[in-house]
Formats: sequence, C-alpha cells, structure tokens
Amino acid sequence: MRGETALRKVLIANRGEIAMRVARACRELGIATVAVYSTEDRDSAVVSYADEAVHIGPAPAKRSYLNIPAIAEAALRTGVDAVHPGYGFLSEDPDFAEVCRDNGIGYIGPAPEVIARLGDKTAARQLMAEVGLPMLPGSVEPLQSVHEARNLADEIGYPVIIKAAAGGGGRGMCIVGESADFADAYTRTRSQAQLLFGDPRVFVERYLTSARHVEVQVLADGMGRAIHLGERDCSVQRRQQKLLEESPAPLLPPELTDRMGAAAVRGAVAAGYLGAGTFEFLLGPDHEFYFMEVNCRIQVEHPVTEMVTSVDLVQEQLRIAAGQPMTLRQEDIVRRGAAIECRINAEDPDRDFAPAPGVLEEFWPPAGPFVRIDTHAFPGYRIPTSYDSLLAKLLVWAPTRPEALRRMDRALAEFRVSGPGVRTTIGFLREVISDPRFAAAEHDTSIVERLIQQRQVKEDSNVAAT
Amino acid sequence: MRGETALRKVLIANRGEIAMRVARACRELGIATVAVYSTEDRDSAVVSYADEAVHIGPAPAKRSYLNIPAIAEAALRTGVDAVHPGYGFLSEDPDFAEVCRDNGIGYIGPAPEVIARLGDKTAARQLMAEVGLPMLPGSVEPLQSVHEARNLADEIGYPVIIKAAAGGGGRGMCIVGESADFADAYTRTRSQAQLLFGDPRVFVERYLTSARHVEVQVLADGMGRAIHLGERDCSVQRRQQKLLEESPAPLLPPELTDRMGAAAVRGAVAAGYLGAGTFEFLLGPDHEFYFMEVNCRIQVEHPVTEMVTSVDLVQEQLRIAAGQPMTLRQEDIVRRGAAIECRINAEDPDRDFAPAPGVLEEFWPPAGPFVRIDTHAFPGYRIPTSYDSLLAKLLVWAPTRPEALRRMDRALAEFRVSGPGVRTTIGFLREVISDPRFAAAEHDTSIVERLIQQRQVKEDSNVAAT
Amino acid sequence: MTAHDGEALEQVRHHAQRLLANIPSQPSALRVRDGDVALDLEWQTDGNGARPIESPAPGTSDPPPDSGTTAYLTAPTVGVFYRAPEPGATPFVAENDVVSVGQQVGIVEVMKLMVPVEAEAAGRIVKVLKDDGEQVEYGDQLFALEGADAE
Amino acid sequence: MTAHDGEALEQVRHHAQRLLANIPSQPSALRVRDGDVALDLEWQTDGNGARPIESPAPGTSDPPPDSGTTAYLTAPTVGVFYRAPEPGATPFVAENDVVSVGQQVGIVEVMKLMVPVEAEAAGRIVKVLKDDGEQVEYGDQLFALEGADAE
Repeated sequence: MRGETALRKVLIANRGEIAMRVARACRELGIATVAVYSTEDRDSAVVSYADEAVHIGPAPAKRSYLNIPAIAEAALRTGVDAVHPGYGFLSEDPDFAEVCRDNGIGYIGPAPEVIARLGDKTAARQLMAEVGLPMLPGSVEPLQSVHEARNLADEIGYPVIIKAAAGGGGRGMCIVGESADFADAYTRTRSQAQLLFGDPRVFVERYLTSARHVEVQVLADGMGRAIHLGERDCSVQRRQQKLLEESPAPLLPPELTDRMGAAAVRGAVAAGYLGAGTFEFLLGPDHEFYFMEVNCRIQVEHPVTEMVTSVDLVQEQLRIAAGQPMTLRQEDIVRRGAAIECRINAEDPDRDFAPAPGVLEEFWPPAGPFVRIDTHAFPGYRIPTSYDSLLAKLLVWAPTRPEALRRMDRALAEFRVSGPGVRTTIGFLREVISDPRFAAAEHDTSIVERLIQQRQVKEDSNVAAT
Repeated sequence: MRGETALRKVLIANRGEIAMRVARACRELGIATVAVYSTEDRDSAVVSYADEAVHIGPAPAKRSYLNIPAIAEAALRTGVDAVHPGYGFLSEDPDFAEVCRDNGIGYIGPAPEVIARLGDKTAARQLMAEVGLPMLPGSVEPLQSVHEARNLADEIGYPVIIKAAAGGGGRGMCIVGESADFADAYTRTRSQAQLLFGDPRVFVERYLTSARHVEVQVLADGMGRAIHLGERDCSVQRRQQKLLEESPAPLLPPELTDRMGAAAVRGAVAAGYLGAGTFEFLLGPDHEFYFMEVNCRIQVEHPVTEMVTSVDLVQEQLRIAAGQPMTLRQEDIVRRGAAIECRINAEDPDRDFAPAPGVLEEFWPPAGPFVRIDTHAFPGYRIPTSYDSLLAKLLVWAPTRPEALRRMDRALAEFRVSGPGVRTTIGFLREVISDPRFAAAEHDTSIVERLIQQRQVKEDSNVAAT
Repeated sequence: MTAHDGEALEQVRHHAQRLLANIPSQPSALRVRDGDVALDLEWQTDGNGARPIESPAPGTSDPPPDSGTTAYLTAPTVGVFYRAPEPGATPFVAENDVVSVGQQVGIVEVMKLMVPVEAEAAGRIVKVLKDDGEQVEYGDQLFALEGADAE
Repeated sequence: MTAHDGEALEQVRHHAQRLLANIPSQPSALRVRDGDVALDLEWQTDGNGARPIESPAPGTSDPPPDSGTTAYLTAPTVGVFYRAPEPGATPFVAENDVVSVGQQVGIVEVMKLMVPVEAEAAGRIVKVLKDDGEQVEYGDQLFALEGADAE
C-alpha cells in the first residue's frame, strides 16, 4: 500500500463492532467501504452501513471470515485499494497479508514477514531481547531436551511456565510449581503444542504469581518513525479473556510507563513495524516489566487510548496504509485523564460465562457526557451463535480514575439489554468496578476468579439460608 | 447553598434532556435525585432514572414546570439540599431563586438579585459598560421620549434596533432602516413590550447586518474567583432559535477570543456571579465584539464547551453550589480541537419548522468515536406536544473543524428516527454542514434563512419540472 | 432565552382566553408573560375563592376507575390535603354525602397557599381516599364518587 | 490473541469430527489450529476432487423457492461461475437435464482455485439462472431444479 497518497475504497475483512468502527473511520475520511459477510450476518449493521457488501460464505468462520480466497476475490472484484483485517480472524495471519500483497491489494497492517516473525514467540523474543527489551528469566531459544529444560527451570527457580513457541491467547502453556513435576509437564506441553499448532517447540520462563497485564500502543509509519500512545492495563481477565481495560495503568510512576513506551518504540522500529500495534508486558509487583508478545493489529480495547490521547487510531491506520508519512510526533501525544472500557458480552456470569445469545428485544445503551459506545447491535438484532459474544464496548472518560469508575457505574446502570435467553456481563462488571481492591488498584489478573468465587460463596450461603 | 461542603440530594426542576443531564451528573457525584414531572411526562426517562419523583401538575408548563409553589413544596417534602433549574422554565426567574432561598432550599445558580439585575437589559448594560465591556453604539439608559430616541438613532446611523429592556430571546425588538420609519416603530415596540413584559422601557442601538453570535462560558464561585472556558459560535439560528453550535468560533484569532473571555470574566466578577453562566456577544465582520446579555443558567449548548475543555460543567455547577471553592484555575483550561453540536428537533423543515411530534417507533442514535448523545427520548417514546421540540443533542469532536464536520455528517447520517407524523431537523442540519459558506466559516446569522430559500427554490423548480 | 421559545404570543393569548372562559369567579390579577411563556392568574384566597376548573388531566398515574359509574375527585396541586377548613372543624364532606359541581370538598395547602378542592363532578362520596394532613401529589385521588350526575 | 478465543479446543475437535463425517472424499490434508479457531482441510483440486458438502445454509439473502417442488443449486463460494470445464466445451448440464446428487454441474473459480459445483439435490434443471462467466456470491442461485427426488 506504500506510495499511494490516499485510499479511495477499503474492504473490511471482519464483522461485529470492529467492522462498524472501521466503516465509520472510512466514512469520516471519505473512503468508500465494502463489507463482507457470512450468511448468519446478512442482516448486520455493517452490511447496510457499507457502500457495497459481498456474501462470502456460510456462518462458520472457516468458510467466511477466515476464507482467504473468498475475501481476496471480493477485494479484487470490488476494486478496493486495501483491506482492513480488524482484530481476530485473519488479522494476524501472514498468509492473508501475503495473498493481498501478491494480488496488488493493500493490507492495512505490517508486512507479512513482520507478522510472521512477531507471531513466532521465539523469533519475537530473540528480536526484542536483542534491542534490550527486558525478558522474564528463561530460555530465549526453544529448548532441545527435557534435561536442558529442567536444568534451566531449576536455575530460574519455581514456579516456572512452559510455553509453546507457536502459542498465544493462553493456550499451550503449563505452570510448574516444583522440580519434581517438571519432566511430565514438559512432555505434556510439547504434545499439546504439536497437536494445537503443529509445532512442538516450547520454552521455559519464570512465572509471576501476582502480575498485571500492561500493554503499550504504538503507531509506526514503516519509514523509521514510531511513537507510543501510552499504556493500557488489561489485568481484569477471565481465562485470558479481557473484560475491562483502562488507561493509564493505575498507580504506575510516569517514569516507568515512559520506559515501557520507549521500549515498545524501540521494538517497533527493530521489527520494521507499520501501522498500529501493541506491545504486551507483564508487570511484577516490584514494578519490573517483561516483554510478552506483540499484537500486529488494532485491538478491541484501542478506544481506551483514543479517549486519553484524542488520537483516532483507526484513521491513523488508514493514513499510514495510504503511505502518508506520520505527522504525529511523540511530543504531540498528550495524555489526559482516565479512560475505562467495559466489554458487554452476551454471556451468563452465573453459568461460567457461557454464551447467552438471542434476539435483543430491548437494546438501549447509555449516553451523556464523556461516554462512548461502540456496537454493532441494535433493537431487534439477533446475536449470532457462530462468533464471539462481544455485544458492545462501553467507554467512559473522566479527569481521574475514581471519577471514571463512578461514571462507568452510572453508565452500566443505564444500559438496558434484554431478550429471551439473553444474559450479559453488565452486572458482573458493576461488581468488578465496585470491588474495593479494584477501586484501590490493588488487583492483579486473579481478580475475576476471586470475584466469581465470592459470587458462588454468596449463592451457596443464600441457598443454605433458605 | 453556601457553607455546605457537599450536596446529598438535589431536585431537578426541569424536564427533557437537561433533566437527564443533571440526573447523570448527580449520580456520578453520589447525589440522590428528585424528578418533578407533569402528567404528560409521567413516562419520561428521568422519572424512572431519578431516585424519587413528584407529580407536580398537569401538562401546561404554567401549572407544572413554571409552578413555583408546587416545585418548592416538592423540594421541601423530599428534603433536598438544592434545586437545579436547568434551562428555560424557571431557570432565570429571580422569584423562584428567592422562594428557594426564603425556604432554606439551595439554588444551583446565582443569587436572585444577580439574576434580576442581569435579566434587566438596561441594568445589565449599565453594569457591563461600567467595567469596560464594549457596547454597540446606543442608549445605555432607557429612552424617555420618541424625540430623544430618534435623535439618538440619527446620531448612531441606520439600521438601528429598538429593544425592550425586559425582553429577550428575540421578542420585543424591531429593526428600523431609516429615520422616517423610526417614530412608528418606537411607539409599536413600547406597546408590545408593555404587553409582553409589563414594562414599556426600550432602548436603541446600532444593528449589525452581518454579525455572528459568539458567547463565552464562565464559571464563578461567588468568592471572587471566575474563569472562562472559551467561546461558542451560535450563528446558525432560525428566528433566534439556535440549530447548531460550535467551539472554537471558527477563524477568530486567539488574541480576540482571549479578549472576549477576559471581558466575560470581568463582567462575572462585577456582577457577583455564581455558578455557570454565559456572556453573549455580537461579533461584527470587522472582528469588533459587543456585549449583548448574560444567560444566568446552564445552556443547551454547554456540551460543546465540555468537549473542547474536558470540564464537566454540570458537575462544576453542583460543586460550586455546595460551597466548594473552585479548584479550576484559568491556566487549567486547555482547549483542544473542535466540537460541534446539532440540535435534533421534532420539527418539519418543509413546513416552516412546525412541531412534528408523535410516537418514536424507531429511535437509534449514532455512536462510535468522539460522538456524544444527550437525549431523553427512547424507542417507543411519545413526544409531548406541550413543550419544546428538542429531541436530542448530537455532538462530535475532532482535532480540526473540517474533520469535525465530516464526523458530524457521518453521525447525522447514522441517526435513525421515525414514527407516524414524526419529522426531524436531521436532513436540514446535513444541508447546513455541507453548505460551502458554512464549511468555509463565511456564514453569519442569516445562513438558515438563506438555506430555507434555497430549498424552496429547488422545490419550486422541481414542481415546475414535473 | 432561546431554548423554550417555541410558543408564540398568539398561543398565549389564545390560552388566556380559553382559561378565562372556564373560570367561574373573576380573578383579582391577570398577567401574561412571554419569557418562557407564563400566564399568571391570582385570586383572593380567602377560603371562599374559586380556583380555576381545568378539564380533567388526560391521564394520571393512578389506575382508571374500576366501575363505569365511579369517578374520582383529585388533588389540584401537590401539597398537604386537609378535609376541614381548620383543625378540629367539621370536614367539608364525609362518606355518603352528595356533592354538586363546584362544591368545596377539601383544601390542599402548597407553600402556605390554601388551594380549595372543588368537586369537578357531582355524585355521592363512597370513599374518602386520603386522610386529613396527608401529603398528596397532583392528580392523586382524594374521593371516590358514585354517579348522581343525572340529578 | 484474546478477542475471538471463546471456542475451546474441544469444540474445534467436535466440529472436525462432524465435518469429516459429512465429507464423501478423503481430504489430502487436515490441520486444526486454535489461534482464532481454524480448521483447514485440503483436497487435490484436479477437477474431479470432491468438495465438502455442507448442510444447506440456514437461509440466504435470496428469496425462498416459489413452489414446493422447486429447489435451487447455489454457489459454494464467491467467485466466477463457469458452466463448462473449459472455454468452448460443452456445458456440464443444460436445461431439462436430470442431475443426481453429487453430479458436477458447474465450476466457481475463486482466486484461481476451481471449486466444482455439485448438485446437493437430485432433479430436473428447469432454469439456468446465471450465465457462463458471471460473478456470483456465496449462496447465489445457479440452477432451478424440479423435484425428481423420488427416483
């Protein structure tokens, strides 16, 4: 996509709220849009919003949103200048980026080689270690034998985590508490990695027991310019699924977040990154941070950064993909106040967050000052069963974190969603933000499990009392 | 209300979107709310949103939202600390502020004496002239005779405008183009002023033929501290009704808006102002500005200022009314980017903007990045016929005015409102923002009449063609 | 002053005329305003003064009459309901009394103003629904009435 | 990698088994992934290779059949529809031909992949709805079929 100075038409290779997000950014920039959709999404908001729409396959993602030939065909047929992959689906698939390039279709994201390299945990670790990003004590190279691996683990000290080199999103990893358990866990993780990713390589690193998930947003124009837009704290997770994100990460000294930002920029430049990307770090209670991975795409939680920096990240993606040199400089990024995002999922917190889809008889999001909604849902919308359960993202901004929490609570209380069988995470999210440890920012990634246990204890005692 | 350090409970003496706005601010500050409502508003959003609600009278405003004894009774009965008057209705009635004070009820706004003085055009002009605010050439004192008045008008030069001292909102005023017409117009305006306001006093000033309406937002804590939060341009008006407001006022040098802001602060301090208020100015094509009047209340268009300053004006009103010293200093007010507000009214632009109410079968506001909605409407809402036709305020923010206009256009295009008999100003507002003179900020207060004439010409030629 | 200016002077005059036509006793003051539309009428509130009769509200939050012949006399304002002219005095009306249109049946005190409650319909009082001294809101049902409209 | 992780490995396996059970010809490759849930199956696309038979989509944007006995053969992918194996050759099928389940009736070319269109139902072709070389989307109706299912 380099060398062009403007995009005239973009295909959105995604669905749900992010497809609407991209379509809105395109419209604001005067770029025509092509939606692609599966049979189950034929009545979706983006299909009517976009200038054109192509029916690319049936409900299963493999035959629609993951169907590279169908999407490439739609892109060529409609004559788009570029494809926006959104998040999930094909957004970090180097093959897709390569097919686009081979067919003269712009890809809104980094080059396929960069996606491939950063998507390989081992290769990414090696690269980032070379430019001085801090790593958890462990192996940079994949391990060659169980003997070598256990020696390393004993040296690091327990607990350690064994991770698949090709893994991600919490799959293909195993925590080991003591030396005696190591050999079994090692063998098991390798088999699992082979099964899941077709790649048995694993490595070992120190496991942090009370860590926060803090990530840094970067923008890079591929011409050697890269900036960071501050960090997001995504510690409120359930089984690696983020439920709530915020910026700034609370209680961190600016000196620390500046160092994290600088590290991310260094990594982005070293990788030859282009577009919007995220550097994920683990942050220990001692405020030491460690590189985890790079997400080569726009993220679900990107609006948190947009609210504190006033930068439209999707518009920036489009500008960079059009080959425009980045006009934003690091000193232009002024971060103000605090922003929080809550993910409103169609899930039942009382039934282990099982998907609880249905037809939305009522869907009325909150509004008013310093509130933002990103959603593809609307009254009468039938939540499809083939995809993830994200229904809406609710964001608030306020000068300080305590004010933002109060604003979020009032906004969550306003949100009306109902329909037969439909349950949402709204009530659970209100419990999260009113949790005293969360309010004091003393939480870590274990907060959600703790709150679920509290709910169950409460329920059990209610049952016992009746 | 002075001397308290916090409000525990507030009565909202208003309806519609501003009642929701105040209720949200209260909830965010942990303040309980009491709604008052007329029979026609019994199913309104704020009635279910507030912690308590009191039915104060039938649909006609005179017996409900303008019914001072009923509202005071509701305030005393529910034990509120203060009353928020919103805008319109009793918001600038010194009697209401006085009844509140006499009964130990806090009033969220300036003292009754200040409201009375600033509500009298002559008294306000005198005070503001004393502290050096620029006035249009004309009489500061009300005129004593037609002879004196015509001599003055001849001296000023035509056109002149004759205004009722007690007037406001465009009523009780008359533009005179030449000396020969003056005496008749003078006599007629006096009679009209007597009839409308029970006060025949009038004054005369220069009439600017190509002026912009620019107003300055102030906050004052009544302890001598006052700051301004920049200006808003409200030149897009139809018969004194604002349709669209924006900040900053386009194409004005910062030096000029700084001077206007400083003038407003000087006026606020001189008047002993407390709370949020607005200084209205007329701005000539030569960039000379002239004091018009002070609005002693929060205004419809206050969110425009909130979006460029990130200050929550209604929360500030509540803090100031609680007697808390203002922590915001002038240097804290950093204005970023451009914000625009469009008023979505249930009116038919093709029928002279006649109210076009009904039941909202569909009501789906826009969302996404940097968009704000303030509304009391919802799907299924029956628009009452007894009150104004404001259905929603749609606001957008962007780094620059051209970007904000594009964002507003995409947001207006997303807004879906329909129901039997319901018409809105959405389409007309899209015409306004795509008008080349508006886009170039070369418009003045005549823009709406010009666009209406263009529509009619287009319609007529369509009719002729068929 | 631009938010609520939609109603023009003509409408105010028109309403004033309609209102005056419906008022049995001459008010002591009439003031028409236009800033946010006001229309003030005052009476001498000496306890015998009339209050304007409004056509019944198009609907209230109270349930509709449960029988075809039951009507309700409702509170003309938010305030405190009194059944008698002064403490200890005989109530204006009691159950089984027959009332005629315009007859005073109670008082609602709002901010020290005594607003007489007058029967908007004739009939026999079958139930007194609010106690003396009870707080009422506009439109609250005070008395249930059974139809004697034919008399 | 957290956005689309809702489906667990078990589900993927389960789907793989179901899919395999429905596929008449043995694929040449099978790959299960878990990063954003993938399940790749490959066949030798030599023109005679089978393609997976999916149960008909629960609904398409096309109108439903207008008679009880009319069925439609639809496009298995977005692409360019060809009626014949190569330019100038005889079309796979023509109007009035009777087709059986699994019989190839056309080709859709998507990104140089030739995807055979096979009859998902048996019957007589009463109308050819797309021309040779025409662009189609997934689910577009290609042929109208009248029921010969009983044979």
